[in-house]
Amino acid sequence: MPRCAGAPIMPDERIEKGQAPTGPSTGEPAGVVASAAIGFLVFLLLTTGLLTVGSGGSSSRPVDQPVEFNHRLHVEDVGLECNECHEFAESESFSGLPTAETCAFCHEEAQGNSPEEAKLVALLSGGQPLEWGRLYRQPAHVYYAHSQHVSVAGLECERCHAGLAASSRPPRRVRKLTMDDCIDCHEDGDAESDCTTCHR
Amino acid sequence: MNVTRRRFLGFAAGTVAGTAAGVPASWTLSDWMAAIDPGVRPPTGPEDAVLSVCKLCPGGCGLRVRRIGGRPVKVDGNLLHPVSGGRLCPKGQAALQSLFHPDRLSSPLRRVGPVGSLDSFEPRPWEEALAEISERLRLLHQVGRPESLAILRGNQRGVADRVARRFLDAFGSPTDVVVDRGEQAATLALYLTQGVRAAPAYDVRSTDYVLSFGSSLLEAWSSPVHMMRAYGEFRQGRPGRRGKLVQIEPRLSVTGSSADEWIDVRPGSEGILALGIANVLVSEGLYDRDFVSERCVGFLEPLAGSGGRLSLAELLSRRYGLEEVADRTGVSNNVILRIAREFATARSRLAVGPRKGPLLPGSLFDHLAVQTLNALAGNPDRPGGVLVPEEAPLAGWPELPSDESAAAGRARPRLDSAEGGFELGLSDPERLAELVLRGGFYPIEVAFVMGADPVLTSMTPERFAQAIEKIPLVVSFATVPTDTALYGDWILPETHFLERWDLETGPPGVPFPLVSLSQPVWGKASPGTRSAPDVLIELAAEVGGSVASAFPWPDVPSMIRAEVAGLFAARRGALMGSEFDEAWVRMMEGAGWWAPGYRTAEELWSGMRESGGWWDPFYDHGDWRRVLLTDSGRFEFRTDLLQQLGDDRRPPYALAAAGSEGEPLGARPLLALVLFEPLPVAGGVGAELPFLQELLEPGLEESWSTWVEIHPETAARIGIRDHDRVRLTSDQGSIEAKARVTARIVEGAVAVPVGLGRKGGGRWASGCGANPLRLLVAARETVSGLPAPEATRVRVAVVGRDGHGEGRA
Amino acid sequence: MARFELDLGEDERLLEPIAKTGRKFWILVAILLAIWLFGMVGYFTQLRKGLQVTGLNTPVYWGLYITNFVFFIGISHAGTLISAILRLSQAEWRRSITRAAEVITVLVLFFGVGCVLLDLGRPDRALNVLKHPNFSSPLLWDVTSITIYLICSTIYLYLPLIPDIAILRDRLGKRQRFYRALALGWTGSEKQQKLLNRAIGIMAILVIPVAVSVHTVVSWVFAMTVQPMWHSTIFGPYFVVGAIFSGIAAIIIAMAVIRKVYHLEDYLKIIHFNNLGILLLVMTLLWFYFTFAEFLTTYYGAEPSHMQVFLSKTEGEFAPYFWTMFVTCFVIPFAFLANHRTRGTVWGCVVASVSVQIGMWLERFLIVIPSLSAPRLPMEASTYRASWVEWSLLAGFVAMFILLYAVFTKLFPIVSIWEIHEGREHSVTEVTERVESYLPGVAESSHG
Amino acid sequence: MARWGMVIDLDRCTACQACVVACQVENNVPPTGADQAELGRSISWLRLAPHGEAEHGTRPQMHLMPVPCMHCDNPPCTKVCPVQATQIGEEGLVGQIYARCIGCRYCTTACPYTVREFNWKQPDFPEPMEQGLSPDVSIRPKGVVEKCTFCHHRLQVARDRAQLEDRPLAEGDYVPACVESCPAAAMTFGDLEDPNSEVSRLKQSQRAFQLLEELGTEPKVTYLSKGEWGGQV
Repeated sequence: MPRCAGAPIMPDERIEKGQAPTGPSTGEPAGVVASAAIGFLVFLLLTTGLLTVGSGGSSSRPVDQPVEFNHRLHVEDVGLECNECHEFAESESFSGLPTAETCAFCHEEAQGNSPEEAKLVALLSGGQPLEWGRLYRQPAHVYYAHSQHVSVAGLECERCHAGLAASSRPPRRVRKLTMDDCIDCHEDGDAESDCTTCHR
Repeated sequence: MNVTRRRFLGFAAGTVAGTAAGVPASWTLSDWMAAIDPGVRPPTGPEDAVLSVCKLCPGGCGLRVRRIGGRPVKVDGNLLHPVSGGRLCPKGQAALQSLFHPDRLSSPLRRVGPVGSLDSFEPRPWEEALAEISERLRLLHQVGRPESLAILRGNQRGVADRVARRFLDAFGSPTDVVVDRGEQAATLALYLTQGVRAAPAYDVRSTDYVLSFGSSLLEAWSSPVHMMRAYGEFRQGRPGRRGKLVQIEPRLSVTGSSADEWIDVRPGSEGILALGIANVLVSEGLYDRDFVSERCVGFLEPLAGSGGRLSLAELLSRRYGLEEVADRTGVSNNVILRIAREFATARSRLAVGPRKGPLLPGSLFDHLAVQTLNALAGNPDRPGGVLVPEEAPLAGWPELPSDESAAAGRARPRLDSAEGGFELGLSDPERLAELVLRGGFYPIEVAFVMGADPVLTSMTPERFAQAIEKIPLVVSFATVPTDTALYGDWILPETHFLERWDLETGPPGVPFPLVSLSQPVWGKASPGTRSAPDVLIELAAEVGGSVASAFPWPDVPSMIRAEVAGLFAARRGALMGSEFDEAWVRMMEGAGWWAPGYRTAEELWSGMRESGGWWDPFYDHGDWRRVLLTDSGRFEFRTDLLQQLGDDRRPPYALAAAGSEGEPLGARPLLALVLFEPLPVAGGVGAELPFLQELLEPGLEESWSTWVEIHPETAARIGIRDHDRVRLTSDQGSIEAKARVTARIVEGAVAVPVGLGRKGGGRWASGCGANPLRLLVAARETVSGLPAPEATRVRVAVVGRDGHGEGRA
Repeated sequence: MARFELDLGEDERLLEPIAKTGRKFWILVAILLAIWLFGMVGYFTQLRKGLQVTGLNTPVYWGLYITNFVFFIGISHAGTLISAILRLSQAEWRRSITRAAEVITVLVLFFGVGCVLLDLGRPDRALNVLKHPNFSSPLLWDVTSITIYLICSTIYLYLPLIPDIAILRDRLGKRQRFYRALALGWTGSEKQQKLLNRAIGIMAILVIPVAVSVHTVVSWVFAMTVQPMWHSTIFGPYFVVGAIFSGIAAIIIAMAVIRKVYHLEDYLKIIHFNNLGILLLVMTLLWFYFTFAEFLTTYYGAEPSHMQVFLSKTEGEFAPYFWTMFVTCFVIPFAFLANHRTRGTVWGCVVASVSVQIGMWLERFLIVIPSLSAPRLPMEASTYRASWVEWSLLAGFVAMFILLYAVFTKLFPIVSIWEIHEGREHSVTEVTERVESYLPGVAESSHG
Repeated sequence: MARWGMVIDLDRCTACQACVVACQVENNVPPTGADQAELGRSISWLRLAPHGEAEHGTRPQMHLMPVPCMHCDNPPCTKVCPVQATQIGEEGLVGQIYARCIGCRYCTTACPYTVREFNWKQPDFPEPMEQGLSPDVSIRPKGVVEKCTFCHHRLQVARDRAQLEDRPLAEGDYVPACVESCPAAAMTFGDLEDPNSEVSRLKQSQRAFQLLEELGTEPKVTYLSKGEWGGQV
């Protein structure tokens, strides 16, 4: 909290400058600063619980996926387009995660011999839905339409999901998007940055 | 130097330590502040819409339910539906709150303790419930007393009602009690004057001047949205033509607040004023001479065969002279004359009868008076007048299998209309309760209650509760426990109307026939629930024999398909469509063509799923052979009834006249009781939803409680201040409520809203407010036998001071 | 190590409270801490459940917290402003009271700021004020001016403390490190002395406009809206006058308590009370003038929305508060202070001051709540009744304020030793010279 | 650039309050109970304000008018927000950024229409009510201010749809929930900049007035007063 510590600096400096060099060591003003700062902090803490900075720590726990999906294999080797599995990216606000039916289109029976695929085939044959863990977390108060960015603005998926297509296994951590992530791009791209364009 | 450096380091270390301790502490603190992020994150998904029909009131609005990822998130009016036209009332808007009500039942409940409390009920499996009920039914059927089964139901005009009716017919009981008096008085008045068995449809949309005699035209009307849409057009929808609404009532209602003028009359004197105005019309020669001479009887000579001794003209001039009417109603001569002349000279004018809500149909006298006024204005079956609705041509049910015992049971008199009454077969739930308690011609042993809550809404709530308790087996269907259910034996969890298929005919007050299709909007119906018709069909199968074979369909959807096929066979009407479609169909049918837009029953079915239903927008005005079915073939002025009812009437307006008649107003005067139904809780439905509780009375900003409106002068006399807690006491009972001192109610009366004061209804309704129906004395109007709530008088006393302060709970 | 040589003489007793601490003090500390803890329980309840635990509602969005905020900020004018004015006007009688006054300012400001933080729905986001400042918001002006005021007041308290801290460093024999750090190597050399006096002089000038600005800005929080009986041009000076009013009353109370507890009758004499009493009397009349002007213009304007608030204060639901305020802010202090026999006693001044504190708190309350209770568009407002949480926090804040004040007197001399000393040594000659310089004839004769 | 505005015809309005509930459902407003309502803590972005009930003795007149946020062109609320959590956008919508709001309630006190609401407590959607929540509108946490947004999430979607279909936004593409629900069609919504829009046309009416226009807030909600019988529309 720099502004709190800042307060006592001025008198110290002023007096110090006017002081004989024989005065106490330079450590003392710092000590004063520190003590005042601590005093102020402790005070604020006690008075208002101001230390409750930021909302929630939500330390990103590793995300478990039902299947360790290999993006590179599907995109580079098989040559699938993103929207073949994320089928709503062009038309809806959400891109859509592939459902069991989508996967079953190719993987009703095993195509190769990867253990992950075997897991998938087992899941599919069990008739269970695929419950993917979310990797990108957009705050609930943000309106974001994939359709707008993909179809109208014509952005490539890599622009935001950099490196995902080339990864052989899903990232383990949630990527939390901040407002800066949006604003930077919006300003570069001359897109609207009215609050109500995105906040809802 | 060493010392100071150490000190510096010490401080630095302290700061670091402080931070190190502080940061985790702050996380803990913020966790402890309890999830700042509400943690609710509604999932997104593809969007679509499903069409259904609202059943929170009998209004029959077509719904369009917006879904995201298969979850319903918003209910709006179906744009193509002729009743709602894309619009909706607050109740309909709150439909999702009832679908997702936290107190929805999910398992049958059997009562094991004293009545009147949900705590006395225990969850039991469906099998046990059905086994016990079907066992009782089989027994009744075997011993040949099928009439001992009664069904009490609401009036939603849907599958549930038709199945209930069919079940009774097949089983052999005549006692099909519709717990909905909303249209009874108006229906009776239309029947007695025009001979048609229907509730009148007021064509407000096409008129210029509406004289509303205490009606809730813009609130809990027969079909509120349909009427409000018409009203919008009436007011500002026709360039150069703005309609005027004059509201005549003792309490300035929400309808009155929208009106151009409020004429305050003494409680119960609306009909007298109507006849007073009629008298002005006649004496000044302002009535529709053509219509009266060509289409009416009883105007200049007494109606033949009715036993009446006076003609209408005589009756009016003798009994309803200006001075006398002014004296009895409290409305000045000038106002009566002015209103009468405005009414008479308007290009098109309409008088609306005092239907105050689903529970308060008004009296026959008042409705007859208004009908009389309308006839003098030449309104029957004229554009902008009083129209006569037509039944939808719904068919497709096979003949009942023959069963002698059932036929014998059916032939017995209905228990609720066993004493007197007209042949219209109007239900009389209060009489049913009375006969159950007193012991009528035959006992009721099993009763089903579906879509109705008579313990809350009947005019004798306490008697009804006792009657329900007395019947050996009462089975209630409910989504959230109703008051009636709490006095019964089994509560069966019902699917919500948004979760099931239904096919319902048009609501009262809408002149054209229509059939709306309801589709389930929610893939996963609430677990453990079943729809009432499904359960009845299942029970029929259990009872077996002719009862079982009366239901040849495997399930409700296939039953509906058969009915739609019958509709196709009627060879008329069209799918619901845009205004352009409507105009097209009208034009074609007017020219004698049928242009339905479908060629097969299958096309009709899929078209109905997409548009919301079928209707026939063509209305043939002046089809006298359809709308004048009296013996004379004309509109009959029933002076005999007006005279008799007028003589028998002992309404409390006499007392309200500030001491001029009856006993003088003392410190604890007897006051007239004026009941009204706020739209959000009208018909006893709505208090269970918090959004509707919020809206009870926007003018006084009352919500979540029952209040009593009292005039400042009257309040001062008794010593009541605004926001005091008061007790209302009648000969029948007493309730407590908050006093609101306002000049919106005339002197010498108190106005109390109906719809609160429930035992059931879940967390938000239970225990909230009071039910003023408990105050009503068991008075009935002569001739019609309708309950006469206006006969009740109350005394008011302060029981707590300062609703704002200490007294606030 | 350099020492600050000063012959204390009888002023030695001013160190007594610091040297010795009795059981009574610890009992007081315990009681005050208990009250503070009660307040903290209230606050944590509020953090957990949200502001529903207060009596606030729609449309009475602001209540006790904002009332207390304005009240505390008002009291803060006790010290710095008054002491600065007295210093600049070279009022010699100031010497024994400036410290006691300045401490009030610094401490109470924290609680003023604290009240705003209490009022926030999201205290965790308080720093958004720095991250996304909106400079058109009077609340931001408030943050700015209060921060500056706090800094200036702290410096202004600290500067004259330095020589006294040096005395403690050299004589007390305990808390050596603490005092050494704070004394900044003060030796009392002429150069240091001169520098210090110049710094104090600068700060005294600086602090006055800042103090005036603080309360003006606080008033603008209300006056910048268009709400009835807030949107008023005289709110700035009206609030400043009110602030000085309650500030002086606060000093008188503090002085009386110190005098009684530490037996400093020789230092805080009747003349001090009398002088401050006269000041308070002037402020009483000024307060009456402003209040009268404010209500009279409203009454004559007779704008319906304003009259609604006006009437709720004068004859409606807030009338009991309003007339109590009038009596406690005007009638009682005027009666006690206009009469020299009561003004010339400690108790007389204290009664007037306590009365003013009550009245000024009510005044703040009556500014905040009635305007909100009567919105322009009619709305059935439920009456605002402060909850236990809000009261507990007021109690906690007052307790903590007293505690910190008491602790201050246990760490530092509450009467400025060196200033008394200085006064004794230089003032008499200086004042004689000064007075002579005003008077015709005297200068020539003395110089002649 | 559009400037969104609303016209409310009091001649059509029946005070049924469908708009109130439509708004609450559309915008995920949490339900309150009797106790919180009694304390004045229920949230409603749109309410019916009574006005004109005469003092006793005279014949009372009661009028009820729906009062949403006026989305003033000169909003008193945005000026006083210390953290820029409420701002007026380019198209004239006064937005509230819940994620930034510190809950000081200065805007609520500054608004002369009293249409801003504060979350006195954590929103509570008892199971299974959250099933019916819309993902289009965020759930506001306790301690922040919220208000009518003219359902601007509908604008977000409508604009995206129009752009996706490569056409300009047409009249009726973007309509708030209250306007959509109104049974008597008393509410109209559209672009005030477009001279051909319905709202622009209605605003020209002789009956048009604005609420507290003397305060200079320049509201974008216009009312049409009650008409006279026998005449002029």
